[in-house]
This record gives sequence, C-alpha cells and structure tokens, in this order.
Amino acid sequence: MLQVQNLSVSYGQASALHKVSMEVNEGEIVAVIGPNGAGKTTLLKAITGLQKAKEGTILYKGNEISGTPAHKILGYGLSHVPQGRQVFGDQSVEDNLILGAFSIKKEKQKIQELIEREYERFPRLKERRSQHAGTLSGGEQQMLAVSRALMSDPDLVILDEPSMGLSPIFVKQIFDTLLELKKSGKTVMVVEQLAMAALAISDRAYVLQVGEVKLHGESRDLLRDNSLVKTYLGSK
Amino acid sequence: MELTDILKALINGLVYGSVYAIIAQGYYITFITTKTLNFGQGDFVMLGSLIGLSTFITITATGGSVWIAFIASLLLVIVILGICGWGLEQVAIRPLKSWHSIGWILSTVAVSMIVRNVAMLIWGRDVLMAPSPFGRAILDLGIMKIRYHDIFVLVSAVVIMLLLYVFLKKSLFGKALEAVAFNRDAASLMGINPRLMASIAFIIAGILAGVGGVLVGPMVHPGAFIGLFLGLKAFAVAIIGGIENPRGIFIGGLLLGVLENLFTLYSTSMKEAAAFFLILVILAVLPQGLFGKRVKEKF
Amino acid sequence: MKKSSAIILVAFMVLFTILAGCSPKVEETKTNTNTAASSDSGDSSSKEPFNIGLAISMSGGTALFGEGVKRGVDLAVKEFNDAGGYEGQNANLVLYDDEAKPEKSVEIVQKLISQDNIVALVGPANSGNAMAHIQFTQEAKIPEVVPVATGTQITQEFKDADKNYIFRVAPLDGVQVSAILKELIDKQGLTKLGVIHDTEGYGQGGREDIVKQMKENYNMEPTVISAFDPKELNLEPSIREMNNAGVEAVIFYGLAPQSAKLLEARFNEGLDAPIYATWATGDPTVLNLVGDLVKGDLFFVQSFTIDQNDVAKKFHEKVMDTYGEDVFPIATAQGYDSAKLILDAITKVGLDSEKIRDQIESFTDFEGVTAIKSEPFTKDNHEAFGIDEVFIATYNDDLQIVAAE
Amino acid sequence: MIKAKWWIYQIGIPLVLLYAFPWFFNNAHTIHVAQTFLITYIVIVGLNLLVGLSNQLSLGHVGFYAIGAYASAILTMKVGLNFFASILISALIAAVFGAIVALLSLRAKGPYLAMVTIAFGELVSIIANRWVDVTGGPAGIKTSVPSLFGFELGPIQYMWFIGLLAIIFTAGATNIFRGRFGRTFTAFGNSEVASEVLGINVRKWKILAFSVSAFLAGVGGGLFAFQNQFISSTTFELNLSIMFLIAVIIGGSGTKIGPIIGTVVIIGLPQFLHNFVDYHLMIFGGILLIALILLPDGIVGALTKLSFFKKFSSKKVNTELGILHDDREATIDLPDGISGKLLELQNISMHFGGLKAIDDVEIEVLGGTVHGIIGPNGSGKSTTVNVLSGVYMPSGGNLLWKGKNITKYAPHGIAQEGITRTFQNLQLFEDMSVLQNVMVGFHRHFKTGFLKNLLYLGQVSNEERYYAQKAYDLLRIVGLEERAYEKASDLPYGEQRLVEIARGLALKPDLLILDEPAAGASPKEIEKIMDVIQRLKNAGLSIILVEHHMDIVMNICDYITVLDFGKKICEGTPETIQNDPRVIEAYLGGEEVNQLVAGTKFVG
Repeated sequence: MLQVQNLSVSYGQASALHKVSMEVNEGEIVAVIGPNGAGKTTLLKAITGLQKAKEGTILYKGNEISGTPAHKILGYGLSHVPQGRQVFGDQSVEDNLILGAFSIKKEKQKIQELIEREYERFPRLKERRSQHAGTLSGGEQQMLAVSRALMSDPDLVILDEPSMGLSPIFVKQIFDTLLELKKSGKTVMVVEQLAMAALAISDRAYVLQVGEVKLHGESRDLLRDNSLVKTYLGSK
Repeated sequence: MELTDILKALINGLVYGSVYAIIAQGYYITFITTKTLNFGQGDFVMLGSLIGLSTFITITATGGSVWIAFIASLLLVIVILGICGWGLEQVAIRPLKSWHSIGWILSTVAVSMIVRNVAMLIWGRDVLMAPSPFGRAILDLGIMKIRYHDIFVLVSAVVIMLLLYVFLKKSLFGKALEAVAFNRDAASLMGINPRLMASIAFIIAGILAGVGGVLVGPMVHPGAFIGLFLGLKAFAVAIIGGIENPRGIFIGGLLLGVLENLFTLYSTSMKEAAAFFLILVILAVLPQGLFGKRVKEKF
Repeated sequence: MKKSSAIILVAFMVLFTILAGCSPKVEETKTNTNTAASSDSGDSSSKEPFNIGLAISMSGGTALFGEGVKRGVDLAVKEFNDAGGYEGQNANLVLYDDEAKPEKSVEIVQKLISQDNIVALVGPANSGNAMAHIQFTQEAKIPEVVPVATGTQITQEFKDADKNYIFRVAPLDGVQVSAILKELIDKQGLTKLGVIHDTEGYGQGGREDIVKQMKENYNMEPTVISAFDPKELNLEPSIREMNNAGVEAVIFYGLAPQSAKLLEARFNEGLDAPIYATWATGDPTVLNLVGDLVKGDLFFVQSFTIDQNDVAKKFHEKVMDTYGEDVFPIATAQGYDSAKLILDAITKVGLDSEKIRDQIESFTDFEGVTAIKSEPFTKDNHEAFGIDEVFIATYNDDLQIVAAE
Repeated sequence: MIKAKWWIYQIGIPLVLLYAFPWFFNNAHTIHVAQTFLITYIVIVGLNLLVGLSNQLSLGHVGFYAIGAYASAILTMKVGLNFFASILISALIAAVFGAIVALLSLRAKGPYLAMVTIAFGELVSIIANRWVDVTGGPAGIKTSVPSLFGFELGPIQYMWFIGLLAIIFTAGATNIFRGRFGRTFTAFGNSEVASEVLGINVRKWKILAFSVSAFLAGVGGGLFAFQNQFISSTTFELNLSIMFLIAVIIGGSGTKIGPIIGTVVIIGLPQFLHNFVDYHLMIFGGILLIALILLPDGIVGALTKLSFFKKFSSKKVNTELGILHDDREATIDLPDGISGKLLELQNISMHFGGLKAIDDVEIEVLGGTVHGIIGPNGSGKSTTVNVLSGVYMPSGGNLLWKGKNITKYAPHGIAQEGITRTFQNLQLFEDMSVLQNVMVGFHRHFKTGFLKNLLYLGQVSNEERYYAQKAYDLLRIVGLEERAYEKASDLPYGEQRLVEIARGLALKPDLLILDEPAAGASPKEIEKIMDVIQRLKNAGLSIILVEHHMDIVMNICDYITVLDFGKKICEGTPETIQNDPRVIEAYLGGEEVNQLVAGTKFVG
C-alpha cells in the first residue's frame, strides 16, 4: 500500500534520514520503533509532505506522492496523527472533529454521522464536546487527535508516538483503538517509543537508529530479540 | 463641564472607537495566520471610502435611492478591497515569506505609497464629501443630539463584529483559519491549505478596511492623504487590545475612543498626545496589550 | 599600531587646517549664471527658454493650494509664451513638490536656483516652508513671489536689507486678523471672543496674531481658545467649549477641510455665536463638503471673488475652459498674479533677476485678476494686499460669496 | 592591530573624498544635498546598530532626531552655548530618551515593540508641534549659523564638518562592529536566551543599544538644526522614521556599508524624482517594493554574494586577529575542581497553569561528577534544565549553589556564578562565525569598557587577540578549528552542538549543563561529542547531562536521576539504573502496559 524507497532527508546540513526503505501492506499494523532522534518523526513528516525529502520516492497505492504538499495528502486517503497531538487548543472538541473532515466537504448529515461514530469510539470526547481542546488532559487530547484524523475516513492512518506522555490506561485505550481500526479494515502505521507495546500489537516492525533502518521483520520475532534492549539502553 | 458633555464624549468615543476596532480586526486576522500585517491598512480604508463615495454619488445622481446606492457601494468596495487584499498578499507578503524579520513592514508601506499615489491621481488632492445614507439627520434626545449616521456606525460595528465572530467560530472556513493560526502543520494535515488561508486572511482584512472606510467616510471627509492617520489609530487599537485577541481589540478600540474623547473635555489639542502616552504606559506594564496572551517560551 | 584616538586627533587637526588655512574659493550659490543669459539675450539666435521656478506642496495637507497655484502660474506662463515670450525666449515652468516639509522646500529651492538657473521663483503654500528657504532666495538675489502662505513674518524677514527679494500676493495673517477684529470689536462692539484654530503653522500663527493684536490694539484677551489637530475627525468638542464659555463670536483659523468639519459640528451641536474665519474658509472645498451648511452666521475675509469684476469673471472662465473646473479660484488667481508680476517685469527689463526684482517693486501699471492694485508694492511694503484690499464676505442664499453688509 | 589598510579605507579615502567634493560639485544644491546625505547617514549608522546588530525594531527614531534638533537649537539660541557643545549635550539627552524607550519596551516584541517606538515618536512630534513657546511649533524657530572658534561655517565648511563627524562615527561604529560590543549586540539580537546564559545582562545591553542609536540620531538632529538655520515641527513625523528604517533595510541591515547605500537610496533617489511631481510616491514605492522582493538581504547583502565584495561584508569573519596555529596541545582553562555538594535542588516544582511540569524534585549534584538526567519525553527534563539555568523561575522550592540560594537569579546572574548550559533546540548566534560564537562565551572575562572599544585602543585589540586565541584553543579541543571562520549556521547539526559546548566552556564554568548534546547528530558526530564530554570529565569539570542516547549516558555519567511525569522515580549509578525495573517500564513500556495490551492481542 505504502512504499518508501531510499528516502533521505536532511535539515540544513544535518542528515536526519539516510536511504530508508520500508513498506506497509494493506490491512496490517506496522510499527516503527527506535530511540529519540532516530528520525522516526522525520520519516512520517516526509511521507505526508510536511518535510521535503532530499531524495527517494514514496509510493502510495502505486502513485508517487513525494513532493505533494501536506494539505493534498489527505485527499489520497492517508491521514497523519502528529506527534504531541497538536489539537487546535483554542477550539472546541467538536470543532476539532469538524476540521478533521475539512477536506471531504461532505454534507452536514454525513459529518454528523462521522462525529457520532467517533463519540462512540471515545465516549470521553462526547462528554467534553464543547470544551476547548486545550483544556483536555493529555490522554483525551490524544483520543481527539486520533478521532480527528479518522474523520476523513482514511485508508491508511499514520500515528506518531500516540503513547507519548500518557499514563498506561490511556495507552491501552489508544492501542486498543489501533487494533479496532485494523479489524475494520484500515491500515495502520505507528511510530512508538514504547517498543514492547508497539511490537505486541503490530504485525511487522522497523527499528530505526540514527536515520537508518537497523532491523525489520515480524514483530513477534523482534520481541524475542535481545539486541533490541541494547538499542535502547545502550551497553556498557 | 456638564453631564451631557461627558455623555456626548462617551458616545463619540464609542462611535469612533468602534470604527477603529473594525479596521484593526484586519490586523488581527492576518497576524494570526501569517505573523504579518498590512502597515498600509489605513490607505486601504482611504481607498474604501473613496470608492464608496464615488459609487454612492454616481448611483444617486442617476436617480437611485440612497439605500440602493449605499448597498451597491458597500458591495463594490467589498469586491475591490477584497481583491486589493489578495493582491497585497501576492506582491508584498508572499514573496517575502522567507524573511524572518521586518521586510513585510516596508513592503506593505511601499504598497501603501503606490495606493496613495493612485488615489491622488484619481480623486485629486482635495478631501471630498462622502454623503451618509442618512444625510445629516440628527436624533434629538432633548439632553443631547446624535447623528443618525453615528448610531448607524455603532450598530454596524457591533453587527460586523458579530458577523466576524460567527464567521471565525461557526463557519468551517473560519474554523480552518483559526486552525492555521493555532498550528500550521496540524492544519495542513487536516487538508487545509495554509497558503490559501493566508490569502483569505488578507482578503478579509482588505474587506474590513473597505467596510470601515465606507462607514467612516461620512465622518471624515475622505481624501488621498487621510490613510496614515486612520491606519495608525487602528494599529494602536489592535496593540492595546492584544493583536491576537479579537475581543480584546474591540474592547481596546472602544476604550481608546472613549478615553480620548473624555480627554477632550480637558484639552482638545492634546488628545492625541494623551492617547499615545496611554499606549506607552499600557505597553510598559503589559507588553502584550490589555488582553493579549502571555506565553512562556520553551528552550 | 598607534592608537586610533591619535588618528581622530589628526582628523580634527586636518579640519582646522582646512578651515583656517586653505578655505576653498567656491561660491555658495551661482548667482552669476543668469547674467550670462541676460547679457547675450539680445543677439541670441538660439531661443533657449528661460526657467521660472515653482516650489510648492503638491502633496500633504496643503496640496490643493499647490494644485490651484500651479494652474494659475501655468496660465500666466502660457499667455506669456503665446505672446511671443521675451524677445522670442519662452518661459519654462519648473515645478517641484515640497511635500509641505520645510527641509524639502530648502532642497528644491536650492535645486531650482543652482541647477535650473531660474530667474524668479513663485513660492510655497506653507509659511514654515517659506521661512525655511527665503534666506537662500534672498542670498541668491532671486525674486520670490509668495502666492499663498500668509505668515506675517515672511516679507518682514529682510525688510531691513538693502533689497528685499520676497513679495507676497496673498492676504497675510496680520491684515486678515485686523479686518476681523475691526469688524467684531470696532463695529459690533463685542468683548467675548472665542478662538478655534488648527495646530498647523497656519492656525498657530493666526492665533498668535489674534492674541497679539487684541492685546496691543484693544487691550483684550480671547475668552477661550480651542486648538485641534487638523487630522481630527470631530470638532464638536471645540464647539461645545465655545458654547460653554458663552462667547459672542468665534474666530476660526483653519483650512477648508477643517472649516467644513467645524460647520458640520456646528450643525450637530448648535452654536450660539457667529463664526468669523480667514480667507481659507472661502475655499470652494468648504462648499463642496458641506453644501448649504455654509449659510447663516458664517463670515470670512476675502480678497477675490470670481464675480467681483469683469476681469475676475473672465479669468474664472478661462480657468474653466482650460481645466474644466476651478479647484480653488483664489489660489489660482493669486498664483496667476504672482507669475504675471514676474513675467510682466521680464517683458519690461529682461532676464536679470535683480532687475526683475526692482521692476516688481516699482510697477505702476500692473493689471492683475485679484484685488491687486496697479502699484502693488513699494520699497517698504511687499504686501500686495493691505487692509483696504480685503473685505468680510459671506454666502448668500444662492450659495455665492458676496460682501457682507 | 590597526593595519595601515584599515585607516586608509576608513579615514583616509573618505577624508580625501570629502575634501574634494565641493571642488567638483560646486553649487549650493549639491552641497545642501551632501549635507542632508551626511546627516541622514549618521542617523542610519545608529539605527543600523540597533536594527541590524541587535535585531530591535524602531519606528520612532524621528523622536530622538527631534530631541537632538530642538535641544541643540534651544541650547544655542537661548542658553548661548557653542553649537558643537550643544549638539553633543543634546545627543546625550537623546541617548537618555533612548534608554527610557528601551526600558519601556524591554518586554515588548514584534508589533508591540513597533507600537512603543511609534508612540514615542508621535508623542515627541506632537509635543514639538504644540509646545510653541519653546519649539516654535510648525511655524518653526530660527537657529544661528554654526560657528567654531569664531569661524562661521559656510555651507561647504559645514558639510566638511558634518562629514568629519560622519567619518568619526563610522570609525566608532566600525570599532563597535568588530569588537566585543558589536559581538554582544549581535549575540542578543540572535538569541536572547543564549546570551543570558553566557552572562550577558540583556536588559542592560538593550538599553545600551538603544542609547547609542539614539545618541547618533540626536547628533543627526542637532546637525540638522543648523543646516538651514531653521527647524519646524512639520519635519518630525512618522514618515521620517519609516524612511530611516527603509534606508537600513534596503542598504542591508547589519552590514558596515549598508548605511551608505541605504542613505543614497532615500536621499539620492528622490533627487531624480523631483520632476515626477504627480508620480514620485508611486515610483519610490514601486522601486522599494521591487528591491525588497529581489534583494531580500538588502543591496549590500546581494552584493556580498559576489565574491569581489566579500571583503567589505561584516558577516565575513575577522581574520586580522593573528591567531597562532602552533602544534602544542590545547589545554582547557577550567576552575579548580570542587568536591562535595555543588548544586542542590530542594523540592523544586514548576507549574504552568494547571500542568505540573516538574513536581517536588530533589537532586544533588556533586562537584567533579557527571550527573545524568534521563526520562521519557514530557518527563520534565527540559523544564528542570530551564529552572537550573534561571530561564524559568520555579513555582516552588529552592536552588542552592555552593550553599548559596540562587533560586531567584536571572539567567545572566546564574551564569556569573559559573553555571552555563547548551540548548536542546540549538541557540547559536547564527549571524556570527564559529570563532565569534565562542568568543561571546568569554563575555564575563572581558574588561575593556565602551569608550575604549569605541576608540579600539591597543588594550582592546590585545584583549581581542587574547580571547580569539583562547576561543581558537577551545575549538581545537572540540575539534572544530578548521571551521573557526565559517558561519555557525552553515555547520552540520552535530558540529553546531560542539560549538555550543565550546561556547559554554569559554565562560570557564563551574558547572556545565548539556541539554541533549547528541540529539540530531550523526553516529560519527556522536562519537566526537562523546569523546569531548569524556575529556571534559577527565579534566574534572562538573557536568549535568540530559540525554536520550543511552550509550552516552551509561558510559559517561557517574550518577543518574530518572524523571517521569515530572517526578523523580529513581536515582543511582548507571548499573543501578540499567537494572531498575521502573526505568525499563518508563522507557520500554512496562509490564503493566504490556499486560494491558496483551489482554487483547496474543503474541507468539
């Protein structure tokens, strides 16, 4: 479904990604894990057009999408939940959801239905529908960010560290959601710091380190791999 | 000084303050979306009032009723100033996007010079009479007299503020605009084109200037050289209120208008000086204006 | 590696050597260039045009005066050239905008003098600009006729000099104020007078003249003085001040746009006392801006009305023919007369600036379109308009300016 | 070292040109325009220091200009002082007003700062207009013909006089540019926070920048007052401030010859537009707009891209410092090691609104150790560093430094105590070379004062060379000596981090806080950074290290504190930490999460 080939990205002089290749197949959950500064977020940004790639190609459903500006990506059915939630803090929960459907420009009826669907997914949001998003707790904001991204009914959802700064109970809820999404036929790509949890729910995973793919394979195999711990905590 | 004097000063203050506030909303809307604003906004106001008055006079001269003339001039001004706003963004803001600094101040000033010169060539060097749809009619309340046009301006200002509020808070486009203002990247992930929104912001700012011009026209005797003063007043209002807070700007406008006019009871000639002094004091104490957000930078 | 303070010291010493020792022999202004033009004017086969300067504001607050004067001067120059110029030499008008700023005025007047080699200058609209630059025209011995600026001091500055090069064809403040005070105090016997003036040079200068003349001639003081910023949108506070002080008459010192605002404010607020204003209130702009609000209890000083005599009427028609409108009849007329003074003098004495000056001072047969006399100036009087040439005017029911009863 | 070349360009040639000018362009108008040019140029030189170097915005310079003009007119005409003395005094008065404006606008930024300066300028111009008894208002006042020691200065002599002052001020400005003052101005213009943590009291320096700039505007105003022997309040309006700013920007802000070019544009261009009475605004505006679009760095900025002009650009690195490139081992100049408690955080909390970024944290840092602070994103590490360096004032708790309470110290105060830091989001001074960046770090060791720098006395150049050498040595220690003369922002990420470390070391700190020094660096660079930190540790420097790269943390740190959700969850030696289940949980997702997740998904 999504193919990244030899992608390199640099910020000014600093190289952030170096010849990264990976792919996501329809209907699976793919995790990208790795320590801070490994280039995980940059990878996602490059895919959805927030960051210009230096070289490499990105194919989505067989179409080249590298170089497409971010606001057009959503039109292809590819939705990105950015790191740190980035909900629109000045606007209400419901407005955030409405904005999530900005690009589909469907009739009000349909948007209302989508909103109801998301409220069903996260009843918390319904309770807080008219509250400013900025006043939500971190976990609620993450739910909102996920819901907002789902408002456009994407085929592929990309999540950037959905567990960041969340307490375990929220983490579970978010991860449950990912599994649900998979069940409903969506494809999911998730960048995570919580490596174990990410491996636990994903089908396949890529381990990124300093801008390069260090390991990849079936998640269950990686879970058993001791070298992973070392990637994180270093070795003395 | 009598109570009616104070009352009159208050009403005058509200009327003028509300006009400044409308013009200043244009600063707000472009500043939040692009972190730039039009330093020549006053010249757009001038342009609005001159175009409005020419249309008004042309239509009434050919036998149209005043209200048709007024609405037609308002519509024409909205269209033309909207285009001007769009053009400004194209020539003076977008090409300087890569500037982190203050190039846009000068580029908008440059555009305002051109606008002023063009207005001078079209309308001449003299100030002109801009008729109000109410003519000179006065409402006599016994204790004081108020021009109908003043009441109309005050009411319009409130209506425009409400419309703007509804547009920003209730319409999808307004929400998108605020979303871009809040977080550009996240907004573009929602499929919102930030560049388009920047254009729209400048179009709205142009329209607000134009509408402000039409309203203020009958109060000022518009002419090619009145822009700088109006723009400066509106800028002061925007800063006092806190440029990122539309309600703050509205309150700031009314406040400045009222305080200024109350000061005329003491001295008519030092009113401006008092206003600027007040601004200095406010900004020394509250560097983000009266209702601005105070943000903590993270390092 | 010597200290740079030493270098700076050296620099200062160089300064003093230059100043004390080898002062260069350069002229401050090239006054001689015109003599060349005039000396060979007789046998000149090439009919090079000569230059007349016009330094006036074409932008800024007094831009309309500039526009009006420019048209008058243009007409005068055109007539002069159509009549064959001076021995075949045409006059060429060089116009620069002083942007209503004194420093700009100095700059362009110097440019006119030293680069465009003008033989004479028609001066500015703002008194401040005149005050800033007249020393240069005086020094360069270039006659200057001031068509609009009314500041009393302008023609007085060099009155003790051997030759005063500054003339004026405009009602100066002192004369206007005298005319108003004569009317209000001598004729009507009023004692409570209020003053409303703008904070430009015009209004502030006028205020000073009023206060001074009241003090010196009548030992009185204005009851209340209200100043306003010319950019001010609303003059109601000033009107209220007048009403609260209970004045018997208001003297208004401001330009046309502000006069219009004053009349609107009077309409809105009501004013118990009549308004007496300067000639600027006779500017048709006022009528254009406020229409019939000019009617009733509004009086102002005038030196010219378009229907005051046949000459004036004809001139007005000519302006209308040429430009399709008469944006500012008095300014145009005064501008025309200013230029005509210079050009008539040239016809008589040629292109020598000093001779032109002498001729302007000694005309006995001048024919202008304003109320200017046939013998407008003397050595001691460089004002074309004295108290006898101005009158109090008002609008009649047909909105025409007529002499007040 | 002042080389012959220097004063030939700065003083010799201009003097000759100045002297020769009236012999070639001998008429009143050209002389007048030349005077106007020189007067305006002096103002622009001052504004360029403010806008170009320290990145402050002023749309109120006409206020200082007016104060200079009126004060000198009054001092001459009413007090009877010599005109030159009165110009100097009034320029000082203008400088005082500059300080006042700076004080009023210390915390204002962007459009707010613009408004403060506009309001000041307008206030002055209104007062000039209304206070007729003193200023003459719009009708103006006459001033005298300037005279020096009995000589009346005619237009040409006056032009020479102004020109001499212009040359002197240019030399002064150039001296400021190349010395530590210019460096400090540029530093806080680039990054206030980085300047603060290097011990620069930004508040004081802003006031100085405004004062110097206002002083020059005051001189310009004073000279203007005697140019036409007449001044009127109509001159001093907002438009003039805008023109001044246009000159700075269009010339190329922050460059040495930008002011000359900019002044040519605003004074020279209108000379050609006199004939276009009806269109001059439009033409000027059009040219301005096109210039801004086509030359975003100003005219000089555009020219410097052509190599021929490179040597005139101030952004070029100063290579006159004569640094020794010997082979001896560069040594780090560090304070004597302190053992025992160096820094104590007692119950430090930091709340933002309702959010507790750090909550009741206690940390003790021992002298001569490397103390690591780790924790997942959002755990409060950055906030802790910000509190430690004085960037944030903690909501609660105390900060003890060698037993002294420094909780309420501003960052520059803390830096003066010997604590400095690097930044996770790099805060390099982008407009400077690598070497100059490091030299800013020596701020608290410089001794020479403003006047000495203005004249660039031998003492100053000695000091400059001394610290340039030391900065170079520091760069050798971090292995960047080859890069010393490159623009800091042109370096790769990892090397920029090393520059920040070297800059921090220049302070000769007792405690160096490294905030994620390896973030964004390539593996090679990380090795380099690790090596540097290791060597610093060996030299006995006390370090707080905040880092995600566990290789570095575990290998270098003596002691580690782990934060999570703003609280300290454990501390100890690297071995303890590595085996602590709470850490594994915080970092890898603990049992609890795994179980929760595992409940819905069956893994192998």
